[in-house]
Amino acid sequence: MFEKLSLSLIPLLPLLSFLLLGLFGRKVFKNFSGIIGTGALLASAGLSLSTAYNYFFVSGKVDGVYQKITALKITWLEFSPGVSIDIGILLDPISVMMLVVVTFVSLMVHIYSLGYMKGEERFSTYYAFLGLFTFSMLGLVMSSNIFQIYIFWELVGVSSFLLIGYYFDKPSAVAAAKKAFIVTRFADLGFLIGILVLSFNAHTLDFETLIQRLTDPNSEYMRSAIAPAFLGLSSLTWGLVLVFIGGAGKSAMFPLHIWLPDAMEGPTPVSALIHAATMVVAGVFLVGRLFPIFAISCPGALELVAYTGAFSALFAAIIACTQTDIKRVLAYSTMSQIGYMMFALGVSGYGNEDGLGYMASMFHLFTHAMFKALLFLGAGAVIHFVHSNEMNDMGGLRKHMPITHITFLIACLAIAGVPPLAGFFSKEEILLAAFHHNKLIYGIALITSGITAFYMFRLYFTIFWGKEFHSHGEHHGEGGVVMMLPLILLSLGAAFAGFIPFSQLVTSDGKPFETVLHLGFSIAPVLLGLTGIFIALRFYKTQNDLSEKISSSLSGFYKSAYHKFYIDEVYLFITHKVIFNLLGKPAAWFDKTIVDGFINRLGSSSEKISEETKTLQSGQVQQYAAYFLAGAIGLGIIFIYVLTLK
Amino acid sequence: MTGIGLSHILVVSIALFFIGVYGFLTRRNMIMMLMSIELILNSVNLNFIAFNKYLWANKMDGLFFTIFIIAIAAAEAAVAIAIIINLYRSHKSIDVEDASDLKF
Amino acid sequence: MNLSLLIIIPLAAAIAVLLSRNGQQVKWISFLASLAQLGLSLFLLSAFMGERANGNVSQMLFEQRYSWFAPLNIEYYIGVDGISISMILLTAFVVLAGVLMSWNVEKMTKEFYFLLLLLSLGAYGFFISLDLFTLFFFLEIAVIPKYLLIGIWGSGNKEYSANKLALMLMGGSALVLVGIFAIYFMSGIHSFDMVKLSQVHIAIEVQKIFFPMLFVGFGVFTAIFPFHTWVPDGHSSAPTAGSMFLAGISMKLGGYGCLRVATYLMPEAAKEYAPIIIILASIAILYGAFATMMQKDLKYINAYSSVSHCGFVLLGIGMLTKTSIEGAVMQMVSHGLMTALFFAVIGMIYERTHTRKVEELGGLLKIMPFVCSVLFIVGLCSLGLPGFSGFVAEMTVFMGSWQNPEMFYRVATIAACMSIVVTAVYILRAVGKTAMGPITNEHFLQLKDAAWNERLAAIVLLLGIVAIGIAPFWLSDLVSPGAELIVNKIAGVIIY
Amino acid sequence: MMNELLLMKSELAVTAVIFILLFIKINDTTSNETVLKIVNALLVLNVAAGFCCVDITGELFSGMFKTNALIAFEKNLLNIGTLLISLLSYEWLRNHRHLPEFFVLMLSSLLGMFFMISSGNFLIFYLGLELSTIPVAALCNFDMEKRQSSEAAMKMIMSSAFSSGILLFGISMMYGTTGTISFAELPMLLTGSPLQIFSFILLFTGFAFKLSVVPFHLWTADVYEGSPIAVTSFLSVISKGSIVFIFLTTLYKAFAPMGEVWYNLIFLLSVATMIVGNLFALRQQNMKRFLAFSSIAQVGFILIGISGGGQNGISSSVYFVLVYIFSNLGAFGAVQLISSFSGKETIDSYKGLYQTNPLLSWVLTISLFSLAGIPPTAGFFGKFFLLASGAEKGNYILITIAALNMIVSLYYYLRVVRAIFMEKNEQPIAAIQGSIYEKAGLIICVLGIIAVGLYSPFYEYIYALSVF
Amino acid sequence: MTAQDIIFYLLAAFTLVTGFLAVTTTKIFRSAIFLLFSLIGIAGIYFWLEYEFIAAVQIIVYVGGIVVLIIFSIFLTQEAGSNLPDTALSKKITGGLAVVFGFGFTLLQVLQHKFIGTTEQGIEPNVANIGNRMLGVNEFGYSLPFEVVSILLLAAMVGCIVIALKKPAEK
Repeated sequence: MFEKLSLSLIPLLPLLSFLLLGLFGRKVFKNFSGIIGTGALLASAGLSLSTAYNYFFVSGKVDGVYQKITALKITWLEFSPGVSIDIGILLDPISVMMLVVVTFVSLMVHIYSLGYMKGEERFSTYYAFLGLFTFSMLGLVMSSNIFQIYIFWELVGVSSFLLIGYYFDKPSAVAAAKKAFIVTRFADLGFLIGILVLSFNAHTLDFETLIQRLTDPNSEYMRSAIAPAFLGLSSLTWGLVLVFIGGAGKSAMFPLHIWLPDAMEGPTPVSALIHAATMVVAGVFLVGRLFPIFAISCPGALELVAYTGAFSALFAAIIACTQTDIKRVLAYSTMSQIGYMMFALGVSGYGNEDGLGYMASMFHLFTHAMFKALLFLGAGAVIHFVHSNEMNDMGGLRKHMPITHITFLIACLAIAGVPPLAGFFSKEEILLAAFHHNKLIYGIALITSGITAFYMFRLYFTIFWGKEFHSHGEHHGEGGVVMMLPLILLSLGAAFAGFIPFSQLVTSDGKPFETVLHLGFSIAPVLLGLTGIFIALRFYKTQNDLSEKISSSLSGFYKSAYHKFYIDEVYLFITHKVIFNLLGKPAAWFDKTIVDGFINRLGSSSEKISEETKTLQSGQVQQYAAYFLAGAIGLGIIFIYVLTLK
Repeated sequence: MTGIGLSHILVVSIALFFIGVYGFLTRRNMIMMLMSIELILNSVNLNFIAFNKYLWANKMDGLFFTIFIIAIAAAEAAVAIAIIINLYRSHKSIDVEDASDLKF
Repeated sequence: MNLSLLIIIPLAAAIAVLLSRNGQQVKWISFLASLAQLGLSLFLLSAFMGERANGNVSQMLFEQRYSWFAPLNIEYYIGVDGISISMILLTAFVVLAGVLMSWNVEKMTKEFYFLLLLLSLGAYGFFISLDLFTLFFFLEIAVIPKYLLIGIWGSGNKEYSANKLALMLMGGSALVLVGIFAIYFMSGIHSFDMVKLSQVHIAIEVQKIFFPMLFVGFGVFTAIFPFHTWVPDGHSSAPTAGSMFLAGISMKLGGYGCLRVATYLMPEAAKEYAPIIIILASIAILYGAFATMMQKDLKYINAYSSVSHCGFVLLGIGMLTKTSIEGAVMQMVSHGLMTALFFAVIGMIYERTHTRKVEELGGLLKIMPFVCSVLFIVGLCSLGLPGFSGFVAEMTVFMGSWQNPEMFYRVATIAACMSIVVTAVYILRAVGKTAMGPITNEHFLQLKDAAWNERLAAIVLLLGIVAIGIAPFWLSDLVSPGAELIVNKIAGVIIY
Repeated sequence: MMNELLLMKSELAVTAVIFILLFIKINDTTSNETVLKIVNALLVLNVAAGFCCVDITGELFSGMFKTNALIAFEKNLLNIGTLLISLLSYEWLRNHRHLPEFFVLMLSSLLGMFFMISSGNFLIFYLGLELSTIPVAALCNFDMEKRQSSEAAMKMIMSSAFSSGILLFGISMMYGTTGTISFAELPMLLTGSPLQIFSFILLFTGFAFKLSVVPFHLWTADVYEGSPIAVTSFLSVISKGSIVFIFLTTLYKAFAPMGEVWYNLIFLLSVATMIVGNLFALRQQNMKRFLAFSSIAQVGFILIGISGGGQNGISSSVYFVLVYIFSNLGAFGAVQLISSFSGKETIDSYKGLYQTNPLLSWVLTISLFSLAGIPPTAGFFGKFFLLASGAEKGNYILITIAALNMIVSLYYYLRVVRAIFMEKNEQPIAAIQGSIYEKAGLIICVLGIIAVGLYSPFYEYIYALSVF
Repeated sequence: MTAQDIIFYLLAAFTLVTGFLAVTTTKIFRSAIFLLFSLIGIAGIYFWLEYEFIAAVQIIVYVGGIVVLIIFSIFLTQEAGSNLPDTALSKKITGGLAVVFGFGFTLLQVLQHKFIGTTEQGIEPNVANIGNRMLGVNEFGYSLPFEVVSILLLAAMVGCIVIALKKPAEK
């Protein structure tokens, strides 16, 4: 039914491309490394698509329920009986969907990069890293074991590190890469401990067993898990919260988001792939993966997910309005959209219509991948053209790059939630779920959607309209077919993905259900979106000083938003002042002076004693004789009087 | 017959012993130190003889010990004096406190 | 399979080195010998697995036993189980790489290789010994070559470091000596035979006094806090191969001893003292990591990080669960390979740039891609990236540690887990600054990438690292019966 | 009759050598080289003679003199040591004006030790002790033109005279309280009264003095430094070895009833000896003085072995003496060679020695490692067995102190190694070409250091002998 | 108190006083003479104890040999030795204290001890008995020590000659 070989090939092909290009790329395959990488991915994408088709439409559904199919399972490392890391492939709706998303976007990026990265010195290295990333990401989504997901989680992190730091001679890129890695690593600490907690309680690391054991209220595992463990919370809650922290780190949720904007130092296609469409949604995927446990056994943890997501969505949206670096705007937008997905999960219930939020979240994940990748690739084309990331350096580009312009516009409309583009459908579902579940979150979401429309169109107008672009020097147009083809394909996705009947395919419990679109309900968000677009149009379509006026009238708020609410500074303070100065330096000092000093003191003091006592050896025979006599008599006294006393 | 017993002689010998020790510890002249050694040895001899006489007259161990001690004392004194004379040649002194190049 | 070959080959090679006429001969002899040794170790592995597959379940395999000092029941008694084999493999890998990395030693080549071989001999002997006397004998044999290697071929404040190292390690072995005597006389059987000793019960009072001695004594070798200070100085002053051996092999002697001798023979005391061990190990892990953050010299960075990493070994042992002990052993193997490779890379960089100061380095990736790629890999391994050995080992330790449900163990585990973040910070700082960023010195541009011997050395070690990282199950299968035996002993199940 | 002669074969052999040398001296025309050839040949014969008919056990002169396989073995050890000293001091001896006398005195001293080891009563013991001491005092003065040499000799004779005075006082009291001077009768007559304890302690100081046990050690370093190296090595190896042997016999047999007293005494003194010896060795610059203090520390270890008692105590101590002979003579031999060719004796002047004299450096290093107890040298085994013997009594405090002291001692041994191998020197000691004798001596030492440890039958042989 | 007692006390006092003077007089020659007297006093005690042979040996060896040797050596080293600066007071005091303390301690031990002698018939310490035993090889024979001592004396002689011999003039 599901060929182990073909399934395994999906991740292994990119890995193969990584190994080939990484080991021999610079010498042997110098000229066709891009082709190799893209070819591998093409095959992989083909396989994923056929798998998806097979799963969704041929054999995945049994009795109307999409099954979880463990297609492959190899015991990789056994800790104790039952608790082992297995490397396996788990097929269920979300993993199959993710397979498609990852391979598709990755393929687009591979193709796009053929043009974008042409002439780079480390071209094959770049493709190698892309291959590595794709492999890791595929491994992540197919994981059948919570530890497997952690493994690929880390690998994804490191590929992200490598790709952000691709321009390694740029100090800012290096710094950004490190930051991304360390911040996510910090979050992964939570994930790791979460795994330890969950696995200890459930005595398994296998997802299926884990979920089954921790959702069955009568199981003994459950009893131990829900007993209060620490600070009044049960160990289950702790485990889930810690796992969520891991997810929040990868998905750039507040307050672990600080790495994401900086990560834009990487090549733009990388941003599209990793920091927009795939890796950053891993957190959402993770929560989705464990969703039954969250929803059934521990609603409290789910609340946390909801509020974190909602806050992050709004927070990022506000910052996005003030940024001037085109990629940073997109980065904050990404964060905001992931916030949407998160809280959508947070407001969801389990099973049937209750699981609307879950479905919506996954839906949004899917559509967001399309339009956000499109946005990034478009931005990449612009940057490629302008040689700058700054919005101020752009303007009026619509004439110079028409295809980019159109596709970018489609993406903007999609993200703004204008019907009938993809974003509209997924966002409506989310808002609906939020509305049913939590009005506060619904409100935040509504406001955010307005702001989203505003900053996206701010971006759009500034780039493609506004002041006229004066080309100085040479420009090489929009890039060749290889760069335009992905844009076009993705824009098709952004335009029409909304029509996919997601609730038929991806649901919380695998059972399809019907969703209805309430037109009345859609009015408010659409109107808000249009308002945002209109304001942006008013401000930025032509050059004027309205925006400055507004921003100066809100100067305090604007400034803090512009400075990303000083979160970075807080982190800097904590890391440098607190950790370095209060932990690192004292530790180093303690080591040098106390521990080492003690050992050295031991040596020097014995030499000192030796020096002090040297007068015992005075060279005077008579003194020697005196000691001799004293020794003899003294020993006599000791042995006659002292030692016989007892 | 007589009121003088072993202990009297032992007192004498111990006193002599410590007189010798005192001389050895305080006199700076090496020859004087040597003389003090002779006193020490004599006190030991006296011990042996006294023990032999008063306690263990059935064997003559103490007596022979004394004889051999006397012989060895002579040999020791001879070698010591030779060394002292040699030292005197190089140091131009027989003050024991002067002979302390070797120390610490 | 004749285990004595493991000692005979280095010995013969060492003698051949002494008799050889020029440096070239010396190098090739050493290289071939260590290659042969690696082959032998792999053969041993397969033979061992074969025996096990055939259902041979005796505790130790390939035993050999000759009476040595009969009046004291001292025997030359050797044999292996999975744990020792993994250590032997580690040694074989590191020695081969070390020999290759020393190809450019021109000063007193003969002596250098002689000492290297002697050191490896000590390590092999230690790992196969089943007699405490033999074990102690080889333990001490392995100390003085290190002293000379550092003192003669080292750099920086080498005499001081060499002295400190030799004295602290000897201090450790002095404690071990006392402990061994106690076991010998107090066990009531007047035997140094570890297998026999493991089957008798040593009075708990005796254990309580002498377990700390043994554990700390071996612990000094494996940088137990606060006796770790020889590590940074010793490693940083040592020549490349010296550091590799020191961190890769020598520190493992301690861990192995803690496990095989201290914990195995005195299980009750091990249980009794476990909290202290855990506290010390956690301190070492975190404190080592934080101290590393402040270091500016690449070798110091790796040395302090070794303190931190070896803390995992002790933590694993202290936790006393099968998984954690298994993890400790895996961590030993992993850390040995990894840190040896790290030092090898640092050596390569130092040999070219003549500096190890992180600030003075930069952008080397462009100039020497091979070296820097390896640096990256080893850095990533050090911070526990999956696919490399470090991850597997650390995770096993964590999983094992978490099995103790009390809060104390939990806190210690979490503290240990925290080090993975700190590790990431300092590794990325060091690696990032060295390999990435702008080139800091014009003169770097003329430098060449790794030579064949360096490449080979790096590949040899990488093979080991990746072999564990990709397929940890073989190591885990190898180690776990041994770990289980120890845990059973602790749990009071005595297997005769 | 033949049998009785065989019992004293070692003594007779040495006496014969002494008389041959006296005849040579009277002849006084032979050159030093020839004399040395003859002497060495005689000493080799002497050693060889020692090894035939080793299994003879018996008494002579109604128990005053006795021998058994162990004692014969001990004598052989001393013979070997003497031969080695003669070989190693070749360069120095070659230029000495009083060569035959040197050997006459040294062999007389050796003879004294033989009598001492074989002694069955206090009288012979005392005579042997004096015979072994007085000639050595004269020998100390054999660097005729050196001031320090006569000073050393003076210190030697004065201290030993004083010590023997106290020893004699102890013996006299012991005699007074027990009525015997025979070792064999003593155990039955000991009552453990305070006076006996006191006289035992006085007696003990006599041993302690010769063995350089703290606080009776103070003469050691001065005498070692001032004396010719050949004499120093004789004092530190042969003389100490002989005292160890007789110490074992007297303590384990004659004073067996006072076991607790001497055990505690040795415990106290060995701790003090190790610590003081090590502390003082720490800062010595002169190699001879350095070795003197280190040998004091070694004595502390030997005491631990002795404290063990029983077969282990004897065998480990005797074995250690065997090891010690090779190790210390190896070190002294190297120092001797360097000193007689370059006149340098300080550790600082050894810097860079390896560059010019690699083989000699290795010899010295191996010897020092053996002294420090580093495997695979014999010193490791020696110390291990000593400590094992001590540990048998269960006194782990003592063992721990000893083990920690090993670190301190390692520190200063490494100082020399460091100077030789690691430190740079503008003018290192020039390459030294020793004669065949010295080479032979050093080779024997190194072989001994390596083989005696690794090849266990040596120890097993000694262990088998170590029974009463 | 019998006459014998009085003689003993006189002898003892004589020995001790002259002995004490011998180690305290500043004039070295005088000190040698006091030593001589003290040794004679001891010989007197031997006489008193009826050990005539030992008394004779004492006089011959000590008075005739050792003291003469000492006096000769005093002559040989006279220019330096006759007038040494006096010993530091501190040294005298510490030495004196040590000695007094040691004396007291030893005396205490000795006097506290109950000496128990043999009840067997004693042997007359006459020359015939001594001579027989000195050269006897059977039980109670002392020929071995005799031989040892002779070697010792030989060695001492050799040593003395080598050391004390004046160096030949340098060529």
